Amino acid sequence: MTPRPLTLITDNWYDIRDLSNLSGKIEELIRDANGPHWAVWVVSALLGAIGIVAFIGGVAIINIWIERRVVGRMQSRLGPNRLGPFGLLQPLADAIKLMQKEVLQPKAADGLVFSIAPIAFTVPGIVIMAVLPWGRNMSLARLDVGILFILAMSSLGALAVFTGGYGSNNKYALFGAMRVIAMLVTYEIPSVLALLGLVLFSGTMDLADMVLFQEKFWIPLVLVQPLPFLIYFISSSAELNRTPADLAEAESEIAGGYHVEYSGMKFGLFYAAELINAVAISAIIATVFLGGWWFYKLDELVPGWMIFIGKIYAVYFLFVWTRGTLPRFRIDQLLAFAWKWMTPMAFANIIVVAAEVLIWDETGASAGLVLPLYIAFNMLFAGVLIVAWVRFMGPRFSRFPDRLRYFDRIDVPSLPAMRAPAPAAAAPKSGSGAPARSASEGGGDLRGGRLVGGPRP
Amino acid sequence: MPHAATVMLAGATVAERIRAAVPDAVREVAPQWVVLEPSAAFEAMAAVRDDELLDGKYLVELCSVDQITRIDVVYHIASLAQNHLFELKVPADHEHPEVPSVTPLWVGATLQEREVYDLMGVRFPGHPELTRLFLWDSFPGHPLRKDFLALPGGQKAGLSQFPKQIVGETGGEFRPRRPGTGE
Amino acid sequence: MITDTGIVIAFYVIGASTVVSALMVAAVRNLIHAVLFLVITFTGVAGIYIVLSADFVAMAQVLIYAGAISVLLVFAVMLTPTGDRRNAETSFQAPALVLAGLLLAVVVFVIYDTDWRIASRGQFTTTASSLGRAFFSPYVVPFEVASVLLVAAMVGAIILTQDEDEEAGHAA
Amino acid sequence: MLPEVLLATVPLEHVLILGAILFAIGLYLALSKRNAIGVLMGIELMLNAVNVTLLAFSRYVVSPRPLDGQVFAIFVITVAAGEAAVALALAVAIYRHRETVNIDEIDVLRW
Amino acid sequence: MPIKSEPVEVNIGPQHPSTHGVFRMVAMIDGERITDVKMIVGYLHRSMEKLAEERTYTQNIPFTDRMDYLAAMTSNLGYCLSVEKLAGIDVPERAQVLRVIFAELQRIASHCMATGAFINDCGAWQTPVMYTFRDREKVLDLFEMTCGARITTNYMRIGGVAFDVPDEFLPALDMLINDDLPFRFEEYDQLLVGNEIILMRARDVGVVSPEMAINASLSGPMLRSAGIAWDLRKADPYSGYDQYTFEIPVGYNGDSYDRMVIRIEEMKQSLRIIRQAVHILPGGPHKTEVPLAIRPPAGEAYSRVESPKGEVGFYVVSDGGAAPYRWHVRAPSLINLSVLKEMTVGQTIADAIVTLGSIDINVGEVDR
Repeated sequence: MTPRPLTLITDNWYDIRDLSNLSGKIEELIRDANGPHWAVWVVSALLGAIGIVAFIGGVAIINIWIERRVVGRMQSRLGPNRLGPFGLLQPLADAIKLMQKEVLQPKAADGLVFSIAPIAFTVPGIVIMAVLPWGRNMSLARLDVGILFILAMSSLGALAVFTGGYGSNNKYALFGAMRVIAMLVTYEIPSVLALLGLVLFSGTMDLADMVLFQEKFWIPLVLVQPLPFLIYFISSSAELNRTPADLAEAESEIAGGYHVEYSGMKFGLFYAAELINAVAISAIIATVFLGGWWFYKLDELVPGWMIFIGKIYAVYFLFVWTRGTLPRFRIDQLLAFAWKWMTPMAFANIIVVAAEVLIWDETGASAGLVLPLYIAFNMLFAGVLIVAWVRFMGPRFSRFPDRLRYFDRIDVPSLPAMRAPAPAAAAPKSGSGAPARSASEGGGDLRGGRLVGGPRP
Repeated sequence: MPHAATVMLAGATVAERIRAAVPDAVREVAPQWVVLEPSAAFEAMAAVRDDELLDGKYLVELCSVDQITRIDVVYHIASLAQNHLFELKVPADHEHPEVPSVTPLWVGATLQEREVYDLMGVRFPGHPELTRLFLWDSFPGHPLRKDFLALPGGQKAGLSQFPKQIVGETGGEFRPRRPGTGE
Repeated sequence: MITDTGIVIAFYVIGASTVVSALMVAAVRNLIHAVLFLVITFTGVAGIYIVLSADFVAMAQVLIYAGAISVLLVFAVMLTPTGDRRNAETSFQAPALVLAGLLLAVVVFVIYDTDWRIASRGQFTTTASSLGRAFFSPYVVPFEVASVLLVAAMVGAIILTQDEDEEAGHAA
Repeated sequence: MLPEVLLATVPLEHVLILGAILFAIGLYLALSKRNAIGVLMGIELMLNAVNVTLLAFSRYVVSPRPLDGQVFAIFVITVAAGEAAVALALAVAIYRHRETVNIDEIDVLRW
Repeated sequence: MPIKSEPVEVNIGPQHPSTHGVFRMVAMIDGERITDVKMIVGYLHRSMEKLAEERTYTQNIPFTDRMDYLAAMTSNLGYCLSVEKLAGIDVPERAQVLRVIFAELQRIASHCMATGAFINDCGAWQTPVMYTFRDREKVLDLFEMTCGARITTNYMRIGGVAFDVPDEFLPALDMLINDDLPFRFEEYDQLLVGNEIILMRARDVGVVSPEMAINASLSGPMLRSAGIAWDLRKADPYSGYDQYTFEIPVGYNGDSYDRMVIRIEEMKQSLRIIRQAVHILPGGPHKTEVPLAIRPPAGEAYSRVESPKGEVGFYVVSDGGAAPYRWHVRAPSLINLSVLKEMTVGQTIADAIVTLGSIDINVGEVDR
């Protein structure tokens, strides 16, 4: 490990900048007490797991508060500020409310599947956290196939959503589940290709190595690869069911989507899972695009994992920002957007990145010369592609001039008298399609001087 | 050229245009409106709509007035191009009012005719789906009629004083009981 | 140095759970439950790959089988009539059982009969890059042929499931 | 990834037996299920069993290029994915023409 | 033989987050497409026309607030104009100008509500509604300052207006229409009119052809979006509208997007009118003395006003008594719904919700 010149606190166990020292110290203790070989593994795994679960627990609560406050501020209102200072106890109140609510299960629902769905939906979000590098050598599992592991886990989410929709035996829920699966599977392809571009450029799939790559070349990958950042951000916001793609629980259309039948803590778990997945995805973006714990030597002074959490919440703010402002896509527009724009852009991007890496390796040029050149080219390339898409492939509204016409007096064009759609001229007295509301249906009448029965079809 | 302000056409001019198209359609001409024969009402309406002078392509409004002896269905028709407005009335019998539906001529009339049927009880043969618009089907009677729930002495009934009604005896159509007339 | 009991325990636990969930796929009555148990089997098999230290293949397995093929199966079950969703057996059940048993017996005998030349291999870690290099050194041609096969499969699947009107649309 | 000397503890035979069991279950599924999708599930299971044995050999047996087993396993996975797509498309197409997906009733070759 | 998907009946409303009030739409859908739409109204029916026959002319004014409760002022104005026409009462100059000011302020408030709710139906998480309601609050504060009520204002009387404006009204109005609202409407233009997602969601959704618009007697933004330049303030100038110069925004192809942009433009035109009105506000009485139980001569009158929803008409028949013999209201929201079926059949549910939002109905007016 390279020696770090600017170390204020020497490398012993209470150096909080890198908690691996702590676990290293504990391993030493076990070896001194010559415990069994596997005990070291178990202890370090437990330490990492406890760290992650604590982070997840804290995040699930804090994010509810952050999201409601930030979206509130965007809508020029205050957001929760009644419970506790600045409304900090509001998420706690929500959690308690959800816990004491009765968990209903529809009678004909598929019990086993119905209760497994929220758990299966939460697992990917938590498991992804294990692979992320929180500090220089502080990552629970330094998998050699880190990014592939992330993709595999996030692809499990689609199935969990289906089990939720199918299990609750409700027409709307199944409707929502089918929509969401179509969307998730469609948006998996652009996100895989976008990350492939990054793997190509940094030459490794291990996330910790990627951060070291960015530290070595002293540049966050978002500058070098702007297009994959855009593609991954949009496709992950679709995968997380967040506006502008929150088709699943589009209240104005089908009410509630796949978690319409859930109540009590099961719904709470679905809600928390959404937040945890959002944090997991923003953690991935922070690691891969913004250079996780590294920030131009800042990680000497400030603990690496604090920088990392700062970056996570920077990306998370982006998600909340889009949620607060953008209206929702329609399902077919969303899928067309994925197939017609995102996937071809991702393919084009991979080709360009491959060419760049090839040039870099063949010429063996120094990074100082090559990287700025690549940054400029990639930015230009992204801009050209976007403009080209908007001009040619995007929804064409050219035939409707946007500005309105203004008249200072009435002007009605003389139009031919329109033949209304001729209903059956000699329709029988009670109208052709006599609806089911015939008088014989009975119902409200003037019994006992009280008007009985409200308006009914 | 459209008039500066909407002109209310006089009954005479409208009547003269209608007689030109459908001779025996006009029953009576008043300064502000024209009363049509119910039998020839539909042809007169069609003529009014397609006449180049009257150009009644825009049905402003359709409602009904209960004149005790008869029920008038009032049509306000306008021409947006020439910015003028005129009024036609079609009288109908008070007990079994029936006026031909104008939905084949104006689509806008569908909901308004259903409202008139619902509140006044005027039947409109030719209407695609003549059912009640606001009230539920088994609501007895049509509230806007003057004789609806009339109490002794002809004083109009407030909605809260409902006389007792024996279910089943009068079948679906609830006939308000008039004490003293025995039925 | 005593070997890693952790890994050995892991192997037997994951192996047992995989076999049990595979049996459940056959035994459970509802087809959707069968698909879900199949997904559990796939992830179990991925666990075994990790124990055999084939990380890349394990991740590929989870991504492709548990992520994509299971969704494919679920869609297929949803599209077909609900009447057929009972996980019923055909009349050929008993002979199938006997056949499978016989085959199992033969294979087990073969396993114990031949003497495998076990390589006394110590550290065996495959990195994605070494696997990638192995892919391209002798197996470049199969790699390209596999991609052609995938494209053919995709086109075939789309054409097979086209509605009449869509076909008419294209034909016109 | 995990330091392990597996040799002495989990003999190759156990892994192969696991593969064989999975293969037998897959075969039973493929042969006995009434629903076409049940049969496809059986086939997928058999392919997985083959993969397990391949990786076991690549991990244990002496060979000049030990990674070939994994390469071959990945080829099997890609082929299985393609095959699953086409097979399910077939199942849906059959359903559309014959109103059923039961193997018993689809035994007439003429459409 | 395509994959059979049996049509599903979906109830949208009456307790649906995006219908505006208790309005119920039963849609038969096949997959995503709507095959048939049936409208069920009447949940808010108070039979005002029957009640009005038992109250004096002045007692009927509060009914008009509660019909279109988002545009109370314009309904008041319509009813007072028809009674004044029937009884031949002339209205002092100051009252006429005040009536124009308050009618236009009410138009701004109603259009704010309509635009916010429409974008909310497109799926934005209540953000635009918060902004448009903030601006609407400022207008309602002015109402509260003059007539004590924010929504059911009951401000206009037969022969003029109920109260004269307090002293602090004009400076507050001046500050609102010159320093505050113009910049807000610029914000709407930048945020909403150019927004690509709204363009994609609202373009070509709920299209009405000019012939169908006239034949179905639509009015207001529905008619103007179809390309017909018809506004009662220009066609039949009432209450002194002919002295003001303003323009009517007209759309091109009658889709939901045009209607939204027209409403935003109309708000700007209303600002122009209010500025001119404040400029020429004369002194003098705010009301002619009219007996409380006025008995107009026997006869009938029909007068109409351009309300934010369309043409509100009052057909009043009097038999010389203290109460109107027949009191009929032309409700633009109800008549604008007659094309709902033609607009939504064949589209998806999401589009049907957007179309309903763009028609901007007010169930109080539909059911009366």
